[in-house]
Amino acid sequence: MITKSHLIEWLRACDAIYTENKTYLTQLDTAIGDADHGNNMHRGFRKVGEQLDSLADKDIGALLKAVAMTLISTVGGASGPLYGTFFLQAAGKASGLNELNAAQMADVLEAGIGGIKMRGKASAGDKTMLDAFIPALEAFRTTPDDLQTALNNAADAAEKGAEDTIPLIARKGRASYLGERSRGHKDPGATSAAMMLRELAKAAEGDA
Amino acid sequence: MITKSHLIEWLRACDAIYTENKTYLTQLDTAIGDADHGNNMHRGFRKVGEQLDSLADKDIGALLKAVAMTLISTVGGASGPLYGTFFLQAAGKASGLNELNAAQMADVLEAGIGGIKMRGKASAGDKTMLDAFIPALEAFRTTPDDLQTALNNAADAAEKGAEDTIPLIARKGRASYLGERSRGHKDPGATSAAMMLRELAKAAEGDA
Amino acid sequence: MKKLINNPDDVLREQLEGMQLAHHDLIHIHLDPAFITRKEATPKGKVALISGGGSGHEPMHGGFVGYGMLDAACPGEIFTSPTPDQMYEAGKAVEAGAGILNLVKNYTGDVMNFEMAADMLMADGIKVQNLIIDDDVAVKDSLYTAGRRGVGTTVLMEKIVGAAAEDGYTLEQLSTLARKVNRYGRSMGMALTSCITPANGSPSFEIGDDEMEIGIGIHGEPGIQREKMKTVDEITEMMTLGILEDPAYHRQLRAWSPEKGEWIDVAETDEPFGSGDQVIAFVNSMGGTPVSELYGVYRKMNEIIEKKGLTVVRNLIGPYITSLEMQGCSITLLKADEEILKYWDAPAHTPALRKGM
Amino acid sequence: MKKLINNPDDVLREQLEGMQLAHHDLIHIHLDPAFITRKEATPKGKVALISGGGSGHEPMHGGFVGYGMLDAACPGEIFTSPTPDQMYEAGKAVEAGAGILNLVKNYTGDVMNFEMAADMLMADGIKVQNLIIDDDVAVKDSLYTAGRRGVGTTVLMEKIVGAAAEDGYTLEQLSTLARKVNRYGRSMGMALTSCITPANGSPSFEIGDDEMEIGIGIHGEPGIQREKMKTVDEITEMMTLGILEDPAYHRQLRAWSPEKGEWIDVAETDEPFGSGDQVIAFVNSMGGTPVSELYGVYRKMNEIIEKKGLTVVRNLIGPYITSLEMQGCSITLLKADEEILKYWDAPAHTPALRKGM
Ligand SMILES: Nc1ncnc2c1ncn2[C@@H]1O[C@H](COP(=O)(O)OP(=O)(O)O)[C@@H](O)[C@H]1O
Ligand SMILES: Nc1ncnc2c1ncn2[C@@H]1O[C@H](COP(=O)(O)OP(=O)(O)O)[C@@H](O)[C@H]1O
Ligand SMILES: [Mg+2]
Ligand SMILES: [Mg+2]
Ligand SMILES: [Mg+2]
Ligand SMILES: [Mg+2]
Repeated sequence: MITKSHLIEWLRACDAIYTENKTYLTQLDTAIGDADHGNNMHRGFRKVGEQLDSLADKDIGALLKAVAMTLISTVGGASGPLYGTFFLQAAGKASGLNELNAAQMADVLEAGIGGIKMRGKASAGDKTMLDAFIPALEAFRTTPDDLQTALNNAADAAEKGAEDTIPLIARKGRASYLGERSRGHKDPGATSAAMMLRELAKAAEGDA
Repeated sequence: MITKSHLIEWLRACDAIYTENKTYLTQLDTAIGDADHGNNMHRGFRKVGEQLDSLADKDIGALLKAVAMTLISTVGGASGPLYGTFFLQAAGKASGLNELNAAQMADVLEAGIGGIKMRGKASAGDKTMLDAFIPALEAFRTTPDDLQTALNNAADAAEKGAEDTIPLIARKGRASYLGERSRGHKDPGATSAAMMLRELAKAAEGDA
Repeated sequence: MKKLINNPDDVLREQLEGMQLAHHDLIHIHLDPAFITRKEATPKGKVALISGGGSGHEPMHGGFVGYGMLDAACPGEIFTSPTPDQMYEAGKAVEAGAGILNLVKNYTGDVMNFEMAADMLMADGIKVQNLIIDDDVAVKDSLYTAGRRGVGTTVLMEKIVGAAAEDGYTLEQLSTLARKVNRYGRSMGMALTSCITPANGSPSFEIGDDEMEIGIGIHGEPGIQREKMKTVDEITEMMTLGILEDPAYHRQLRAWSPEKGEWIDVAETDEPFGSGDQVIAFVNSMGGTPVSELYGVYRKMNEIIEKKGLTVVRNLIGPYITSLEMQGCSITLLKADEEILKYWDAPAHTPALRKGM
Repeated sequence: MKKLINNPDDVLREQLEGMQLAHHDLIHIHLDPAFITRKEATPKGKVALISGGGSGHEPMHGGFVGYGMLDAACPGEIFTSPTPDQMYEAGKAVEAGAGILNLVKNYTGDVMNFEMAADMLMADGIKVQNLIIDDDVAVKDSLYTAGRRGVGTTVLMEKIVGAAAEDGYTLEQLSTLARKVNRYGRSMGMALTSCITPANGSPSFEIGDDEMEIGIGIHGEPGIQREKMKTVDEITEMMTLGILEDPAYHRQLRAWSPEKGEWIDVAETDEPFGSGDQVIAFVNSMGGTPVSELYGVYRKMNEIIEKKGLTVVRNLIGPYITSLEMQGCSITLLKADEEILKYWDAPAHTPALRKGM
């Protein structure tokens, strides 16, 4: 089971990982975007990190909704509404819950990813964060054994998905303006998504 | 005797020497001015050069006056009115003449230099073109023997005078804004003045 | 990075504070969330016109808040779309019973954030329409990209639509005019240098001493194509012909359907420019190019336009939609009919654009 | 060198041609010799106001020709004073029976060329007065230098004196006002980068990535002092205090004495600024610094001024007196009395400055 404190640890780890990778993600966005993705993610999750202590009493739905609202109002750019909607839709599947089993976790992920698709109208292969999220969800759902393994497989799939964006030509977001010139670069949003899922798998391993 | 054709050759040589030294003089002006002295001299004497053929029939006074008007209307900056006034005042001493003996030459030079002093209100040691002209006139006047030697001595004195501007602090013109920072650089106007006098000495050596 | 700034984290707030101090006779700046409104309240019954986007394009948009142009502007972080709460608060502050028209440049982030803000405002019972501006001919197809970017036409749009709002246009009339301006306007830009965001401290792209980027946007991103440096006549020809010879452009743009109560895609098609057209010409500096060079561009642009049988009837020249200190320029041509000229010529009084008052 | 230009020799002419095409509703540009006049003739009996100087400072001066400001401007080569024939022809073109006031920035070349032009015009029986502007506090003494340079006050002067000329001031009244504006105005500038003239193709000085020049003029020349880069607050404090704490400044300025019929030196003394003073504040970009950074400067400047007990009552912010594409800024403060404010607020319509019409 994934508990609320697992998720709080996860969000704290996201804050740390985006602080650490701020420059890296921005560099990726320099190559095919406008050089702000790391700054955006850092700004958003820094704010989330600051609020976590005050969210300890809430259920998972309320926690994820609060994260959504914070991301929406601090990240900006394309990733702000996208990650914001991810958390908002995920929250809807977790309202009232204080822990999540594998099936619930899958529903939460699926709802969140559905939110990204709805908001951004992108599909697999467009060289976006969906290229990390979609294979991750697929891997999670098709892992028969336990939750932890499923999360690990999801994180692996997301990282591979992010790597696999390198040869793609972007068809959504800013990178799409570069056409052929977008080839040969890793998508920043897919990279930040893979980091998020890896941190989730790691957080789930801890005590709860 | 210096004839009108000597002077026409001289002005042609000035055109050539400022074309050749355009970059050098501008570099001197980059260090302590606004990086245009070579361009200004080149622009002015290029125009003079173009007009020389049409001036062949005039007397020396009219020739120098035409040069003055051309310099005044093409050089601009500080050096335009200064060299323009030099030629204008010099012309006044040569009106109606078709050749100049040593005494006349001295008067012409003195009148021209007086024009520069009147127009620019500078004195010896202010790190200006006068620091080439003043010692040149002095050398010319104190050379007892022939005109050619006097011109050579004047050119030597002008070159030395220009060199001697290096340690000076500028007190007139743009370089004066630099105060102590103007030390250690050769004055562009003194350098162009020394070139002008050297070309005069060389032109006088030729057939007439 | 050499800039006139303090701590990079404080740049936006401090610059907004300076702007407030400088223009307190015209505008009022709210922080947290950040938005800029006119000093005077929106007159009852006037449609509120709002725009916004990432910062770093000054004077756009904040410099265009004031009589005859915007009612509010929402500045995001530098080169990052603003967040919906900014547009929500700005909307609530300036709406005056006749609804809100949001002018949104076509970037994924801007479109989505303004859409979320519109949803929030509509939930409060306020009428809202989002008009997407997509005028950058450097982006060729719309099927395999996020569509054309919104660039220079935005400035002309804010002037023209702003004056029409002042003149009592309803939200529907104003949207119709704004859609026309968007269909009639086309732009193309180029860069000689990159630019540096305070947060990053290094150039957004590297470029050689003999190279330029053609078809840039306004976010310091590289362009569609890199070329060897050329003369201003050659560069201007490339841009002007790029605009004039661009064929009809079809695309779907997001808009709110009040009938269906949902966001729909609306088909739009530009007609290309043609001989006999009158145009407003806008020659823009990307920030670091001085106005003297823009006159060199204007000279050649005018020659080409006239050779093609069009006439420039109005113009705007200067740094109005910039990318920080980037050197380079853009050209925008807007086909001008009577309605557009009437509102172009109407008075305006904003920090960055003033005419007739 | 990367610039939007063709052949360096043609830059000036081509840019003037572009300016003519762009602003033919306001100005008329003459070439050979080069000068810019208003489209409409000077009204009979109005003093003609003329300025000029090297090019490369655009929009100054040509951009300030028009109603409420200059009657004519004479652009020299880039960073080189114009020649007397330009001012002579311009003067003859715009003089309308009430004489000419030439606004001359204090550079040896400008002063001498304008003096020669005045002599030529006076020989034709036209009344002329030359007003020398010398407001740059970075130049400390006047005995051992060519005196303070004319910088930012020039822009404010052209606006204020231009409006007074429109209002019917005689040549004598106008000269008196202009002398006051010069005594009341002080400026200081700084550079982050050098600039490149098309003729030279390389920077006018080399400067490190962590250095700046303090006390620059407007001709791409190095400043009075080189320092390590600092924050905008520190830089602004240095400049603002440099202006506010500058003691009384005594100097002799050239002027034509109609009584004596010759050029004489007239003693002028500034009084320093003091608590209670009202000022017009002008924060200027050297060309390559975007307006956003100027707001950062404005913020700190305003704070310091208020702390000293002065009040900023009007302001001007943007690139108005530039050095090509140089990055950096200057601050000008002008003590404002009733007469100065009246004419600052008066309408103007020129290519680069417009208000009230
Ligand atoms: N339509 C879309 N759907 C899903 N993800 C998208 C879309 N557009 C952009 N993205 C993601 O957003 C990332 C860029 O985010 P960010 O740099 O923060 O925003 P912006 O592009 O506005 O600067 C891209 O790398 C991509 O993964
Ligand atoms: N008052 C003056 N009297 C004599 N010569 C001067 C004076 N001021 C400047 N100069 C000379 O002019 C030269 C600079 O000329 P130039 O660069 O063409 O003009 P500007 O200084 O206007 O750019 C200086 O090197 C100096 O020799
Ligand atoms: Mg980005
Ligand atoms: Mg010089
Ligand atoms: Mg962005
Ligand atoms: Mg000069």
